[in-house]
Amino acid sequence: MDVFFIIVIVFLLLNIVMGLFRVWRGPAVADRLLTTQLFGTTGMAILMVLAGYLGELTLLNVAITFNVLAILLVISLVKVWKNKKGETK
Amino acid sequence: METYQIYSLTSAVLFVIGIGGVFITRHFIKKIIATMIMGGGVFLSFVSFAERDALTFADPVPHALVITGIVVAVASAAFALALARRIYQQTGDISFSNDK
Amino acid sequence: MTIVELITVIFLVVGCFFFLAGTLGVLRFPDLFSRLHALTKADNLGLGFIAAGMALHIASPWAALKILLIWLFTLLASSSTCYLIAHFQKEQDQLKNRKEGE
Amino acid sequence: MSLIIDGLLAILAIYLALQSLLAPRLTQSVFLFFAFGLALALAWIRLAAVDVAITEAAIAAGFLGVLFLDALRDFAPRIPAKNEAVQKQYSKSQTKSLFLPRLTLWAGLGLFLLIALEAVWKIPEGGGLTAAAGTLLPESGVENPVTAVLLNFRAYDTWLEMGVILIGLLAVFAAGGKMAYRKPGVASQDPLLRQVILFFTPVLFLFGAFLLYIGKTGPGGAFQAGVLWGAIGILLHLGGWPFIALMPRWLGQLLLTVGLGFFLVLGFLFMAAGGALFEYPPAYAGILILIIETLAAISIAAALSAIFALLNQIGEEADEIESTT
Repeated sequence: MDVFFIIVIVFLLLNIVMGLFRVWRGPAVADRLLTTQLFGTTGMAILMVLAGYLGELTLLNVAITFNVLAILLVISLVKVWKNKKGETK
Repeated sequence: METYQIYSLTSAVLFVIGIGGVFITRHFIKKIIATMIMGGGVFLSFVSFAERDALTFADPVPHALVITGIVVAVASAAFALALARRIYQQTGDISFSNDK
Repeated sequence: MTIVELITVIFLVVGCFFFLAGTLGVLRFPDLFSRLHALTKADNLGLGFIAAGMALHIASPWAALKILLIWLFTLLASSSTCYLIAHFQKEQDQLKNRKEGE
Repeated sequence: MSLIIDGLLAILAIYLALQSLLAPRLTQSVFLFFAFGLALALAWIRLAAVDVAITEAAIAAGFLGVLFLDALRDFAPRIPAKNEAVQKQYSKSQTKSLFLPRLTLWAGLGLFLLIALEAVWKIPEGGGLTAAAGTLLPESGVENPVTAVLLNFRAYDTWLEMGVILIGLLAVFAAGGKMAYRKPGVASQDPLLRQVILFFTPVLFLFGAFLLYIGKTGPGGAFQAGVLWGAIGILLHLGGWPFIALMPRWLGQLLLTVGLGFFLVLGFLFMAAGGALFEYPPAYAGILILIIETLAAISIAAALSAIFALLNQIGEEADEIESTT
């Protein structure tokens, strides 16, 4: 069972590594941002699996912290960059 | 190889990357990011040695130092960002003038 | 391997599949709006299945409640994220087109 | 077997650090840096530092991202002619022969890397304070050793650290200009955005309070709660309720200094009673620590959201200048 959890965690980490290509490529700021959101969700999944693997339930608090703050970046992009020429292409 | 050794070696590499970044990059924001990476390396070395010295729990003193350190690093990054933005607004420069 | 462990394994594998699908979608889809679709799949289903699997494995009501909360917040946050980013991008595109039109 | 995770995380962190400095575009740098924060947060977990992980998660996922995104807006190309000139200057300087200085720089960095690696490899064992903290833990009034160190054993460090945050705010204030928020708060027009902000504000508050309370027995505490409550201020500011700027001046000043002030008054009271600075009587230590933590979290939250409001203000002033010219 432990080996299985490690495989899952490594798999999810590799997902993050793959997603880096989209952060690199863009093209719009929104593309990079949505990939960062995906990283956040993947990170939460990794934290949950680690919580089960290590038997350390406080890790769920870390996941909730990521969770409740995930929306903050999006709102700041939407509000701060509004009507800005910015990097759209 | 133990867990703390992996991370302590990583911390040394991160610190050197940060120092190199401060020298090599030009843009203010990248310089600020470089200092934050340096800070990350220092924090990582603290916490990795705290894990090595663990008895029933990890050494709490480095943990406490790192928690305060993270918040202070953020405050200093905010100050640096404010300065960088002000310089850009007043002069249009995005890097130190002797770097050009 | 007990039956609970088997169900956990199945849930985790399905969750991983959805994360892979989401990541590949974010990488391969041609424009931002379809990428948003891929992102919400990973958020909702991938995290949902992994959450269900881990809630079964941990088997403590307090932790299960927290995991449920994580999933519900993520549902809420990801659907609003999707709307906000799409709306933002649409406005940006319109702004750009108008500037080019002038 | 679990070393695979550590190795992968270490490689990921190093790769992200390198790429965020070498990426050609600024937005690439900043978003890769956010991913670096995530990798670090996972690294803290692997090193059994859950307290640090919560702080890092709150800072890297929330506060720092917002600050950098806000700053990035300023540096997005708005004056193309000037930027092109700058670019041209850059490419000109690139062609100059810089071989010798670069060689020196890289050689120096390589040497420094070797020294740093050797230093962390050979750091002597047996220095830690784990045993000392463990023996004193029952007298501290809390069960979580990190909270005990932060608010009891090394309380004056924490106290001075809050002073540093306040000085950071004053420095941003000095660089950023005026605090007065001239425009009346305009609540956001988008109905969904309003609802999201209104939903997450109490959630952030409750979870922050939960972390504050749980800090007594497990990972959590004043700093984590402070950053989460600070996120409330940022959310409300972004949604068009800039309450930090709109509240009466005395209230803002009170919120900013209450943590620092109460800490100091308490410290001197105990000194007057014959103890050392911040030497709490063990019987009341638990409840005193909880009060201090609450006030400290309020001050940290107020300082962080005020820092964001000031930085946001710098950008808005620039927009006004731009729109009038």
